[in-house]
Amino acid sequence: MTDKDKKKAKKERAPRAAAAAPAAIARSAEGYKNLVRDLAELLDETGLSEIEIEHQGLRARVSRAVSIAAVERKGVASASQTPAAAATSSAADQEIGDAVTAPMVGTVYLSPEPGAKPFVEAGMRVKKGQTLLIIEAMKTMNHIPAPREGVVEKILVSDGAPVEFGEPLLALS
Amino acid sequence: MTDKDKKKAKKERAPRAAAAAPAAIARSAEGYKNLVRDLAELLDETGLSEIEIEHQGLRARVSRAVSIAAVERKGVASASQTPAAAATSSAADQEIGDAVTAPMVGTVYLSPEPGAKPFVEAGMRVKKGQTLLIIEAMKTMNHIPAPREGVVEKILVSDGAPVEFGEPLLALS
Amino acid sequence: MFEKILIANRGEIALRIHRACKEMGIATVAVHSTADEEAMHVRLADESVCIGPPPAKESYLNIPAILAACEITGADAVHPGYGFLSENAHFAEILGHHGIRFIGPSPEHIRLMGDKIAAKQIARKLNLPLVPGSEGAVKDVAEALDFAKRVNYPVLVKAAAGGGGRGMKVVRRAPEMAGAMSAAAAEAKAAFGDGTLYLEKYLNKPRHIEVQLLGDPQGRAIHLGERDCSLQRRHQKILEEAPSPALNEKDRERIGRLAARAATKLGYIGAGTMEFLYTEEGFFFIEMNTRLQVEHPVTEMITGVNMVREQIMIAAGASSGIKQRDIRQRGHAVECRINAENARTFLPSPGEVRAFHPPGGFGVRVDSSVYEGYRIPAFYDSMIGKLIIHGQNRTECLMRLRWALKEFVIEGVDTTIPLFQELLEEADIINGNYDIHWLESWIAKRQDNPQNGDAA
Amino acid sequence: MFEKILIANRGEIALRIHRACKEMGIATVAVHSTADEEAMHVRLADESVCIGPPPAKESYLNIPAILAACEITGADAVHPGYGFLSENAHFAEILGHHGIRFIGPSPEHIRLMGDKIAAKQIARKLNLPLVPGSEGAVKDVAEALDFAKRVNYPVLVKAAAGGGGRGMKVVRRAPEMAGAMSAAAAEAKAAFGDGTLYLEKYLNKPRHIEVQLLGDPQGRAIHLGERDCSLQRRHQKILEEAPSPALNEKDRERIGRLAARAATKLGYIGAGTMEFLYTEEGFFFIEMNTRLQVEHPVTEMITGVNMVREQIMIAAGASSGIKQRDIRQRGHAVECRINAENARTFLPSPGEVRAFHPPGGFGVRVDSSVYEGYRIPAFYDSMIGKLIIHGQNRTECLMRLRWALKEFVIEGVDTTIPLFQELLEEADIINGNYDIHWLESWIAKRQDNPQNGDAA
Repeated sequence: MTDKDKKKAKKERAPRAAAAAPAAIARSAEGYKNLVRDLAELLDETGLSEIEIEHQGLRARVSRAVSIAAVERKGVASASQTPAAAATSSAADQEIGDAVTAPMVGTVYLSPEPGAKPFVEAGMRVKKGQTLLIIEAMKTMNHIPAPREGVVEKILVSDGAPVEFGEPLLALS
Repeated sequence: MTDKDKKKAKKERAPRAAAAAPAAIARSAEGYKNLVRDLAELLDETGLSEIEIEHQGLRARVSRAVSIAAVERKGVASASQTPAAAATSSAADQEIGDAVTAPMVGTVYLSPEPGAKPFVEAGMRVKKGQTLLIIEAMKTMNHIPAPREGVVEKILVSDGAPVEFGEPLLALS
Repeated sequence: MFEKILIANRGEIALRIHRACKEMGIATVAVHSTADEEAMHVRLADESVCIGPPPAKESYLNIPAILAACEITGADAVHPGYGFLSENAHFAEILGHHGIRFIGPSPEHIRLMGDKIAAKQIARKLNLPLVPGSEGAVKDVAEALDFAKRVNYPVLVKAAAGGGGRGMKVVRRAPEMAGAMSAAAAEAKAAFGDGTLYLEKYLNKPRHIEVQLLGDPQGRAIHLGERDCSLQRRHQKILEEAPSPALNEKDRERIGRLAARAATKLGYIGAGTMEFLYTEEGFFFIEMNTRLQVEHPVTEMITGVNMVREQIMIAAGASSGIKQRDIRQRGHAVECRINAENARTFLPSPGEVRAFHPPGGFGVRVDSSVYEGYRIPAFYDSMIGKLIIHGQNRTECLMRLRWALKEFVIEGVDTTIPLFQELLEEADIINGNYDIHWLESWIAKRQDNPQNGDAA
Repeated sequence: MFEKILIANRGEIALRIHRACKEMGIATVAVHSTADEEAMHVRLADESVCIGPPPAKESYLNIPAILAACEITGADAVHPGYGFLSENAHFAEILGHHGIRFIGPSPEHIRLMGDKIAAKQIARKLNLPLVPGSEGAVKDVAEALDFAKRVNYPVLVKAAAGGGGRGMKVVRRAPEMAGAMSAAAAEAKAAFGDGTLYLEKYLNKPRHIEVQLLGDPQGRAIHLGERDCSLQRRHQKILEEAPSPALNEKDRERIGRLAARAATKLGYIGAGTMEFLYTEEGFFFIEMNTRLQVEHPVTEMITGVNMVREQIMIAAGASSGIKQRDIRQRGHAVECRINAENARTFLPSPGEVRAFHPPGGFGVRVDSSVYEGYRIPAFYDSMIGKLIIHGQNRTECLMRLRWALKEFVIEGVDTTIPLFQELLEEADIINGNYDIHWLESWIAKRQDNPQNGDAA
């Protein structure tokens, strides 16, 4: 979903960009790559065409010839009003370490029936194969099992929310 | 004329890219190559057009020209067949240090009348205001005067050739 | 037929002419200023010649340079497009002297219609309706009342020496006449030292309706229906449509036939447009344009007739072969002029086009010479393209226009696209209920109330 | 009318449907695989739902996923486009069970026409001309000669158990019959263990002519003229045009009326196409497609009818209101399928589109979902757009096509644009003188003679 990704990208950008203290970066072999990626994101965020940073012996400059995907921006504007998108954006906003994603399109139910206790809650340890939640599609209740043993870190969807294929459902640590 | 500029632009690009191989980098034989490869990949990944990194005496800059002018290439193909273009391309190919350019569209004549001696020849010293050649437009013979004193380095157009506005006629040193 | 046509223009119309030539197997020469070296039509033309520096008077209006370009390229005809030299009788004449065909009407017709007073006299002779006016000065209130009675109120009292609205009064009923006249005379006397007055019928909320004409080499003219160009800002048309939402079939037929008959009597050869003001009381001739109009595509879309091709055919002396009975209108068309201007302030916005993605699909036509990476020069007018939409009817046309505007991407410069998006939200536009003053008063209202437009 | 339509397709047709919906004030839902997240119609649609991974059978052919997407978005109708689920009777049926309208004909009609043998039986009942064949096996040479005499030579001797051309012989004159039959029988016996033969009329150089039909909710069908789709490579249409350069007015009228009458008898509701082979001896029904065709725009261009709108109207039970007498053809239209393929090797060329500049102007329509920066996925078919040209006549149309192809810029991937440029140099194409075998034999000749094509 375009808007979702878009939002994700934007949200991610801020903290990462803030963390872009150049000195720390050069330490690791991969350091400059992350720096460049951060700067690239900053370019997007700020609309600049070039950024140059120099700090404690490290200097980096990135620039971008101008944007192509203008259609994108227009598309995003309209797509951002979609109900499906709205319903799922809260989940999408955060970084998912190890998320269980929706294997199908449908409506999520967190408990076996209305008013019942949810299948799982944050902090709960689950076994492999244990039902995490239900996705209803075509009047069929599909039990979504835990792919492995672990602890539920966070539930990323709300009861009754529509989900699309590949959407993060919950984080399992 | 489009193709002319294009050629010039291309010529410039090559040396710049070559100069971007920072001699100081070579800590290990393959080291900077890998760095450049990594940066090239980062360019792709991030969509940047240029990255410059300097760290502990090592500086690297990579850039990639974007493919803007698609129309251009097509246009060039047709434009290069034009008589006017063909007539002037030999002159246009070289850098003109201090050229006298055509102040009008028309047909060039190097001598006052057919068979007569040319007004000027390469190596000849001319005075300011002295006729260099004639441009015929609308059945009128327009004498083109030397803008200043100098020596004719080279005549850049041939007798009877069509010229457009701004086209280099001869080089004056 | 011509072998090679020199296009003495720039921008979208130069490209439009180039394309028409290519369809007819005719070679093209683009002439251009140094500012237009990278223009699309220059790139696409078979040959191109730089004719001068950026200022139009040294390039696109430079007759000797254009003639010289004809000479060195061997072009046998010149298409002047619109603007620049398109209504320059002198240019048409000189070309003729050099044996080069001017693609347009005769110099005589250009000259005649270029003189607005002579044009009105001719129009009267041709039985075209004019805004009724008193024959010369009015002596007294009685004469004025007489005139007003004849042409119906409201009437306009105008200073013979006047200008700029001074010495001008609208009289809506007979009792106002005496007061208005003495006030106007006093004003005129003070401003111009001359209190002479004359009267004209006052047109309350006129629409701008123009009729597209084509006169064949035998001097038989046909009409291709009307265009409604009432949406104007500072006398610049912004959006044009055909057919006019204000005319019924009878009026449409009547004004078309009237204009075509007048053009035939005139012996007019080539494409031309008669412009009228239209109110409930009828049509009133304003002027005749002796060239292709910017808005010709709306006529092309509903009639299927290729206007530029017809111009070229006629200039070559070939009969276009189209008869009045062949002209059948299909559907509705709207043209939006896409200007590189801020949609709210109308400040020009030259510069590099950083992204360009025109809409496509059924009923969508984009005439534009812009491409990604193109730099819009600051030397010329700000129109960078036209979005022309065709639909089976006016509603489909406007609905289609709405998504086409939304899909149209131009980045790097401001454009008037948001203006059209705003306009399409207005009930008056949707209902076709506008006159020549509508747009300016809407803009004035919008400026007083800036937050209204922010959504667009 | 529907409130919200789910578009169960991708690429240019998804965009085409989206645009038609927007014109009708209908909200759109784009469903897409993970490979199409960046697709233009996904960006433009009011809502979008990712329904699965890239392989079509897990996404665009995934009926449960599409149904679930309808449920979560509340779409009240599904437009299937062409390909994918567009001729899947089961899908149409399931949608019906869920109270969602399938924009297409009834499941029964889809099923009937999907079974090629049943379709031919129905066609025979509907008096549609079929390729004449012997009723079952032929016993002996005498019977075969009898058949051939009845249908005219040449005839085709075919093995009843056959396939792949084995046991198949063309008989052009009576004296060849006995020899051909014994040879074919021997071959068939050797290959399939069964020497049974049957006969069919052999069509020498047939053209592919198809008739566009629209059946209204009351079951009255009209035809919108024919399309000539003879230019094919491996049974894939490459270029289509309307009207066919091979038909005269009488034949055109006849086949159109025949097809429309058959569709009416069938009670067919929605858009459909009857495909025929055409030779000098007449039309021969092949099959009926119960969906929108890729090449529907050529019909739209000459008739002015918005096919997708009509489909939606009919599916909603609204009468489109178009009568046969309203259908008037204007001019000529050609469609070129722009595939991301090498124009010589036809190898697919997925990847990033680095420049995209479609041609514009009068008579030019581009239906494409591509934009600069878009990545063409490798999972689906290679068609990335269609260039549709309309002209006052076939000559103008082809001349216009020529410059439009030249102005069309797509960089980063190979496209078939150069193929069309080459084709437009061929006298047979210019003259409309081609049949369904022409393109393949031209390609074969070109490959034998590679330097010929290098200029293109």
